Amino acid sequence: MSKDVKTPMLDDLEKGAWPSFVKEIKTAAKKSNTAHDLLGILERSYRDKVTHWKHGGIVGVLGYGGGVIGRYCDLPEEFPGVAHFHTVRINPPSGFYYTSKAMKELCDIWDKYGSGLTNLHGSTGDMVWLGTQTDKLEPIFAEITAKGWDLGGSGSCLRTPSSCVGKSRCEFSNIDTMDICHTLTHKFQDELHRPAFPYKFKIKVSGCANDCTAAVARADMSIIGTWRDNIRIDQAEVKNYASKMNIAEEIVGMCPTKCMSFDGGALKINDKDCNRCMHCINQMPKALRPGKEQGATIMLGGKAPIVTGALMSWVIVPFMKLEAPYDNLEDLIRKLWEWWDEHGKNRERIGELVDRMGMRSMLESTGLPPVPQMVKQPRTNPYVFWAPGEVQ
Amino acid sequence: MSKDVKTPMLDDLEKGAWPSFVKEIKTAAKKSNTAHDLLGILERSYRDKVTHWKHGGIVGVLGYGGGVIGRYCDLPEEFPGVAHFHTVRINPPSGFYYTSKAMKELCDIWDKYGSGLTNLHGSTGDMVWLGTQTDKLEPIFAEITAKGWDLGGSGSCLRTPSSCVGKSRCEFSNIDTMDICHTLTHKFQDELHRPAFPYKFKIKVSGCANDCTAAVARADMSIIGTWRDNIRIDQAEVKNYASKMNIAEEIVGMCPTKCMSFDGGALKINDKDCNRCMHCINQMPKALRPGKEQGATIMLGGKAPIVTGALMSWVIVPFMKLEAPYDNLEDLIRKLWEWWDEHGKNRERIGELVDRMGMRSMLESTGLPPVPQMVKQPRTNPYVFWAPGEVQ
Amino acid sequence: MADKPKRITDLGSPDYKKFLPPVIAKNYGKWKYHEQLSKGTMKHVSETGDELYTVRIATPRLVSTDYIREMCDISEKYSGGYLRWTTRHNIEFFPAKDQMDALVADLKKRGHLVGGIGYGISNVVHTQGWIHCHTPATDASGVVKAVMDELHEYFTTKSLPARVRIALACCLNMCGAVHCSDIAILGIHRLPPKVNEATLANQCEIPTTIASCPTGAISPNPATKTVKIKAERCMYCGNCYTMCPSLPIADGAGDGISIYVGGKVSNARGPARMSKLVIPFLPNNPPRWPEVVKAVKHLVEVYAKDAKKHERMGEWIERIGWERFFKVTGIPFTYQHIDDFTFARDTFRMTPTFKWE
Amino acid sequence: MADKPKRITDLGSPDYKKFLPPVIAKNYGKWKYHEQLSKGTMKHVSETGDELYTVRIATPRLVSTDYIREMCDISEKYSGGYLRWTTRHNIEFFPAKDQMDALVADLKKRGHLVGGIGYGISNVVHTQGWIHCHTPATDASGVVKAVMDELHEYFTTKSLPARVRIALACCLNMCGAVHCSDIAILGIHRLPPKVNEATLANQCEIPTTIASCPTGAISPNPATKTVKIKAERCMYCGNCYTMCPSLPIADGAGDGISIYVGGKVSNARGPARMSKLVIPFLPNNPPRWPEVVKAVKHLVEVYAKDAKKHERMGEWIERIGWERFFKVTGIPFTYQHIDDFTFARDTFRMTPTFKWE
Amino acid sequence: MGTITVAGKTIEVDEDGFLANLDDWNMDVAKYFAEVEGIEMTDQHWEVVNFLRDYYKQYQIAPMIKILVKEIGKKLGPDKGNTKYLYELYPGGPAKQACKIAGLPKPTGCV
Amino acid sequence: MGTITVAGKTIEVDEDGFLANLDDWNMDVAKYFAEVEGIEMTDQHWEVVNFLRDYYKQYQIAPMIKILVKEIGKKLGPDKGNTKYLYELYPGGPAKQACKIAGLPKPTGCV
Ligand code: SRM
Ligand code: SRM
Ligand code: SRM
Ligand code: SRM
Ligand code: SF4
Ligand code: SF4
Ligand code: SF4
Ligand code: SF4
Ligand code: SF4
Ligand code: SF4
Ligand code: SF4
Ligand code: SF4
Repeated sequence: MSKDVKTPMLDDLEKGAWPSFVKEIKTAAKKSNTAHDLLGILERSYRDKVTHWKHGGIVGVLGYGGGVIGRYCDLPEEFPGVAHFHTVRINPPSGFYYTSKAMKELCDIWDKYGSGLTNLHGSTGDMVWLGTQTDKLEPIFAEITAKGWDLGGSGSCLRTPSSCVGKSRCEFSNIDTMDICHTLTHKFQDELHRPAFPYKFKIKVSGCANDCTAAVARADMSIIGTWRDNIRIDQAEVKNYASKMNIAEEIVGMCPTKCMSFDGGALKINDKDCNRCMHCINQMPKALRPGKEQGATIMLGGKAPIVTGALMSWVIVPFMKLEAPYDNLEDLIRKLWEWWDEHGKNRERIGELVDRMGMRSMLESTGLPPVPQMVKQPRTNPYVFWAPGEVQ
Repeated sequence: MSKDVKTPMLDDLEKGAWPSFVKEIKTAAKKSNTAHDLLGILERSYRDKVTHWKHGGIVGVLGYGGGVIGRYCDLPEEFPGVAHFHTVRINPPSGFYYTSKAMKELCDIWDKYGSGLTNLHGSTGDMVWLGTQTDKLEPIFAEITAKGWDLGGSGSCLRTPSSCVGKSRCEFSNIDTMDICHTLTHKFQDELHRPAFPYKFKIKVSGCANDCTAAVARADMSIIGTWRDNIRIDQAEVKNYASKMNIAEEIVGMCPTKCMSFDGGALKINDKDCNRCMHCINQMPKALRPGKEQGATIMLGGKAPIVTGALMSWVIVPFMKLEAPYDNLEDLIRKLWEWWDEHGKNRERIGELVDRMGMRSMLESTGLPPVPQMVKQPRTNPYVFWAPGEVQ
Repeated sequence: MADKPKRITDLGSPDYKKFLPPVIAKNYGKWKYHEQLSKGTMKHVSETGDELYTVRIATPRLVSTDYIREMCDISEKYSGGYLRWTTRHNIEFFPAKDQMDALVADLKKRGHLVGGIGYGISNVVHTQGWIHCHTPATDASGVVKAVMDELHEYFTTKSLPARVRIALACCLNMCGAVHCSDIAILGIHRLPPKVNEATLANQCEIPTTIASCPTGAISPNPATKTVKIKAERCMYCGNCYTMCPSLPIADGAGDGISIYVGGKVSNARGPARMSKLVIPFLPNNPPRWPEVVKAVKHLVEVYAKDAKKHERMGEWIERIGWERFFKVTGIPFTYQHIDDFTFARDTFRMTPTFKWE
Repeated sequence: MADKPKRITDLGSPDYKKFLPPVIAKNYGKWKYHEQLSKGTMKHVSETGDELYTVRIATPRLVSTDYIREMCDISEKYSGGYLRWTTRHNIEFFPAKDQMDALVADLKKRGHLVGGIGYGISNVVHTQGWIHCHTPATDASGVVKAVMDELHEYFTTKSLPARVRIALACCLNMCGAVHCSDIAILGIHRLPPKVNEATLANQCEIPTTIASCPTGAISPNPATKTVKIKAERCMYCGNCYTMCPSLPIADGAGDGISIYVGGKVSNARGPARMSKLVIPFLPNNPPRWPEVVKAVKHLVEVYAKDAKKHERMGEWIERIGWERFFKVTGIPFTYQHIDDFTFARDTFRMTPTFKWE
Repeated sequence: MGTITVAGKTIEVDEDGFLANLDDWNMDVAKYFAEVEGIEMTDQHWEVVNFLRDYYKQYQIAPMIKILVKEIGKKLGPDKGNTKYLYELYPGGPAKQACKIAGLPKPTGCV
Repeated sequence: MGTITVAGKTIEVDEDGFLANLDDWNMDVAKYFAEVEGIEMTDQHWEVVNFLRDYYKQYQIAPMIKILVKEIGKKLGPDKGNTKYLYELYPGGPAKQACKIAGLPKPTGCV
């Protein structure tokens, strides 16, 4: 792209209070021809109202089946800098904590081989390096692994697991989300890098029902912390809150199970009826805390709409104790994969498979018992199957 | 069946406080051989735990395609009295009011030609005469028509419409359910007697959301009375109720829209938020009455599970004024039938057709506008169709 | 036969107005309020000041003409010769105020059950069963009789937190309102139909038979010009038998009863809703179906103890949660409870919130 | 290439423990409570008595290495060289208490937006759009920038009744959490793919392509060894294009944006739920998508005015009812709003109860 | 189950008089059934029977009434394309009488 | 898009080096691709390629990896029926390298 091509539309997006991605591309364009031509081709898309990226692209590093998204533009003559515009997915540390030192090292590598543009983070949670060429992939891989980093997932494999901030900073967390995420990532390196599943599989870990990593919507396996005993109450702090908020209306009145009462004195919770929704704890964190018998609800099946419609994960294990090294969880996941592998069609997410085959097949093959917590309600239709042995 | 065949199991069902159908069969058996053999074959079923009625049977009266259910037993030698055991469906008067005179006349006819056993009423609402022979059908028909009665529906036709007691005795009724039922029955005599639909079609009319005729579950077209203006309140009577019940808890606290308040003095209803559920009126009929701007919500699609699963009717017209001769309603029903006739597959209920083709086709062809009251919530999936003209 | 020219047809229903008691004809559309006087009697008051008294009794639905004549006689004696049936097979008489007590007494003396009004158990909506139908998996009248012999007091004297509507259907066609009842008793088959190779080609339309199967278990068998049924895809609905007499499905040992609860059709407090499976199978045990009677009674009693006033069975369960329902009733939760038909996904619990005990 | 023996593979993610600020490492799992100090700052207190301060700023997600270096520099100055990204693309610093104000001031001086905590609008989860993807129906970053330029005050200063999570996906693949957001901006195609007869047989697997269509609109075209698309069955999801490059679907005029609202993933007060369609189509109007910006702003404002405290957008709508939602927002209700995909029946209103005005 | 004798041949029929073996059908049988049902077969009657047989041969099912009605309308004029006319031809109803005469399986399904 | 020249013939390939016209495939092309990818083709390598081609011919699709793995296990022994072994044969991955050498369409779908 010749240096003086105009980008009037993009320029307009430099204005305004919200941080501007155009400014970022321009910054990178100062050093990188790739970033520079990205500006040009993007402006073209703004004009044409269509993408100028061609379909697919299959590139990668040796020994891995994923981690790089190949991309080519449809105007390589005009914008040679983005003729190749591959994306590299780097597996971030659990919880997205970084040191400036590590970050800067990564920036140096990226400036050396790529556009200098990145997404922090991609929707799955990867660090997404936007824009490099096929011949740079092996060198990038060599340099990042030398610094202790690895690629994330792409393709029909385990995708990069992710978690909320969990016990590192959040008092609500019932499980060590970051450690679970980290441990699983390491247990499943082969499944992450060498696609062999019917389709992608995502794992996300949230420490409580607030689900700050949106696991229920975006992960085939959603691990959500919860507790079994009683909410811990500090009545003195309840009093303090009472002076700041209308506990009867905002807390008691909005408790979905109507299991609380407050007469101005002590706050009472009928924990037997509480469903651990988190609302009261969220609003009065100084006064209320999750119980001490902590663990997780394991849910399965979350995904976007392709093909049979979006799903949110549903309960398959109401409560599981989760303590390092989480072998119980690993075991369950492996069993699930085995079943999915056995029955799944090409591009069939595990949730869709359960939906197609029925929960029973999955439960029998994983050894999980059927429990009412798996369903909103028992079936209404009378179309009930009986296994051969069940009818004499 | 020889007179001395034993029916020990049925005999046991003569005992007990609840009225006994066995006693009834025995009563009839004194006069009718058909009833007598029914006892025998039924006892046999009790022993074998299977029915002894053969599949189907297609009999009827001239000029009609329905109204009689043919039935033959599989043990005609043993039980010749029930070799034929056809059922005759008689269209009852709206609201199931009878005079003893009319009833006795019918009994006489039935004793003459049939088993003397009847169901009052069948689940659709017909008077069901159980057990006669093919050659008795025309005589029965001649005699009942002479007395002003007619057959009800069976087969792929309009089934005998039915209604709740409505304005004849119920102060809650927002429409003249009995008259609507009667008028529609008469408007659609041809559709009732000569099956020409893809499948059966049922109409039920309830005067309010209490739905005492279970229309929403059992009728393809469910007509449910409602009102648009405000609930009429008699505050003096509210006071009287206040001394008998806990209005705050039982009424205000159970109002689904939380639109009521009661401070011990006047009962206040925010009618804008009320959804006409009937609960408060049900509990305090002396104090509360439906408003005066009355009409009906028209709902479509209710049915049992065959084939694609049970449906309850859903809203297609939130509010329709219904005044004799109900031409607006007739017009809508005819349009719906036309659409169903055009697109329906064999044995596809209209609700299943709407479900298969989408609401739009039905709405466009009947001229009904789409309104939010038709749905619990707008779609969540992004699989949205656009008609050719809608996209330029 | 075709030479009977004077046939009358298409009369439709007789005019209901001919059958209305005078007080009703006069006050039609003018009723102002009502009061329940007892479990079997009520009073409606008109804007004109007129009063209408109603006395209700249970019937077995399957009645003889002699029974009807008895009712007619009673109506003539106490109710001006007028009577009506309710939508749930009960009979109502309309005595003048001063005849109320005599009528009630007479009815009771004759052995009839006065009741069914208000919060309790009214008559059971049910179907044909072995009395008349070709597809039942159980009897209808017999099961109802056995159940109500046990529960009749909820009709006549005992109250419940709200209405409990019991319905029975003897097969998956679900004639009646079984799919939206507080307690639904449903006859079920549990073995696939047998293919009668000898008769099928003559008795059945193969395309229609195939189309009748909700789960696509039926395929053509070109060899024999009949059909094949994939047993593991069949959920025994019997719809293929409805279409094709050569696919009998009834089986003495396989057939039995399942129980669904928590449905309703009224929209009071919350919308109408369907019943949900709670007991997947109980055996056919005529003449008194003791397992079914016990189960229904148990459900009513647990509900009666735990529900709040005005709370229908389904509303009660939704409040306490299904996990607790299974706990307090002691009913085991099985694979069968989990939906696996087309719309199953909507029944999966997509939230980690539930009650523990 | 194959002769590089010393490749390191399967390292996985680096150990998170290496990146934790010391106060976090020390108090890991011991946090007791937190307090929100301002829209962009909060304090967590440990059982040990230690305190952790957090300052949050917005990022455009798509950032240059220079931007990251700036953030690193800031972290070195105020946060011990530690920083973190949130699950919604914000950056967090962990200053000592006495450095809080200086850090906030410095950030603001540099033009960064401090905020995003608590009840307001946090960063927008979004996707690639025309920056990198092959299937978008709209851009991602540009729309987000235009919308947030208008709404940024809800990030920095203005409060809302509860969290409002906005997300954008540029096509029906819905990368991100669009299907469960308070406000979801979704790029849509509205014309069927065109079949590139010349290349299809070489580029595409026909069975896979056919299987990819959720509505069964694709069938083989044996004549040309390609496929046919039944236009009236196509709802433009683009999944066939994902599988088959010879079925391009993007169309400058047909493509645009639809808006869904009322989803959430947290289970506080009520279960997670999906977003529902409210505006079926708005045109692509780069660079500022004024129609989209206006619509989103309007939705936020109506909600802000009418909702109760703690009520998420979806909870508010459920309370007032969808009929009133369409009324108060003035958005027309169209055929498109009514579901007609496989599970549509579950969305039909099976009760005659609703609000009139 | 019973039997009838047509042109000297004994043929099995069910309780409603429908053929137990569809192959037994021939014109004689058709005429026999018509007589039993009290129908005097005109060309119009045969149009219906022929259509039913053709349709059944092609699709292995009896047509839905609406299709029969439409077809008869096409063949005999629009004033005859309605159920009423069908019942004039076959007072016992097209399902019962016309299908029997045409030698189709006995109609099943919801009654 | 670009071109390659194999055995004197100019052949069109896409950016990733996959054939633009599948008919252009022959053993020479396969060997050429193998060389470009840095693969020394052994019998085991050919087993994979042949299986891919056969499968594609039969089903018009590339097999899912699990099927490929199973097949290879059957052919080459159970210790080789795993992804790891496939990556030993084809370090660039079966999708990228083996499909290219086998002359199948470029894999699509979720990346
Ligand atoms: C980069 C990223 C969007 C972003 O800007 O953040 C992304 C980008 C693509 N996604 Fe995605 N997805 C990304 C996270 C998601 C998420 C969110 C998540 O993982 O939490 C989802 C929803 C959850 C889910 O998996 O269902 C998601 C659901 C999809 C789908 C629909 C899958 C489905 O079953 O419904 C597709 C389509 C497909 O698989 O063919 C898809 C396909 C794609 C493809 C590969 C396009 C395609 O048709 O093959 C996109 C490549 C774009 C490009 O050229 O860079 N992407 N995709 C995200 C990954 C970055 C990362 O690794 O961190
Ligand atoms: C930092 C972060 C976790 C992380 O691992 O990065 C986080 C952190 C906290 N969340 Fe969150 N949430 C974070 C994403 C989420 C998400 C996911 C998302 O938005 O994609 C959700 C689900 C949103 C949804 O339902 O759609 C989420 C739903 C909540 C809720 C429930 C809100 C509700 O009422 O529905 C709470 C409780 C509350 O509001 O008090 C909460 C509370 C909190 C608390 C107060 C927990 C604590 O004690 O530390 C944290 C700071 C509050 C804040 O940011 O306002 N967090 N939180 C994420 C910050 C994202 C951002 O930059 O804005
Ligand atoms: C007699 C009656 C039951 C009773 O004892 O009350 C009855 C009896 C039969 N019903 Fe029914 N249905 C009866 C009311 C109902 C109702 C209730 C209603 O109409 O309010 C329903 C549920 C509502 C509905 O229509 O969906 C009902 C849903 C069915 C179905 C399932 C239809 C569906 O779409 O799911 C079938 C099966 C079929 O149509 O093939 C069916 C089929 C049958 C058949 C004809 C059996 C069959 O497979 O062909 C039964 C004949 C029994 C017999 O030999 O007497 N019956 N049937 C009811 C009619 C009496 C009357 O006219 O008053
Ligand atoms: C007579 C009858 C109408 C008829 O046309 O025959 C009738 C009559 C009345 N119903 Fe009903 N209902 C009648 C069947 C129904 C049905 C249908 C059914 O059971 O199959 C329902 C729906 C049941 C369901 O939801 O499953 C029904 C749900 C109601 C309700 C709502 C109950 C609730 O809270 O859910 C009320 C209001 C109430 O309880 O005060 C009601 C109220 C009434 C009132 C009080 C109305 C009035 O002011 O007259 C009538 C006497 C009450 C009573 O029987 O307790 N009626 N009522 C029916 C008597 C059936 C019987 O013999 O038991
Ligand atoms: S999901 Fe729960 S534990 Fe995790 S960060 Fe959010 S509030 Fe804390
Ligand atoms: S966590 Fe939720 S359900 Fe439990 S007491 Fe608090 S608000 Fe109520
Ligand atoms: S449906 Fe309403 S109007 Fe009809 S009887 Fe019941 S309560 Fe009265
Ligand atoms: S009718 Fe229902 S919604 Fe309306 S005020 Fe009464 S209880 Fe509330
Ligand atoms: S429920 Fe089934 S068995 Fe019972 S009457 Fe209806 S169709 Fe017959
Ligand atoms: S019984 Fe039902 S499920 Fe089984 S084969 Fe017949 S139609 Fe299909
Ligand atoms: S949402 Fe669609 S267009 Fe946007 S990045 Fe994801 S796959 Fe690409
Ligand atoms: S765009 Fe979607 S709906 Fe249309 S043909 Fe392709 S896969 Fe089918």
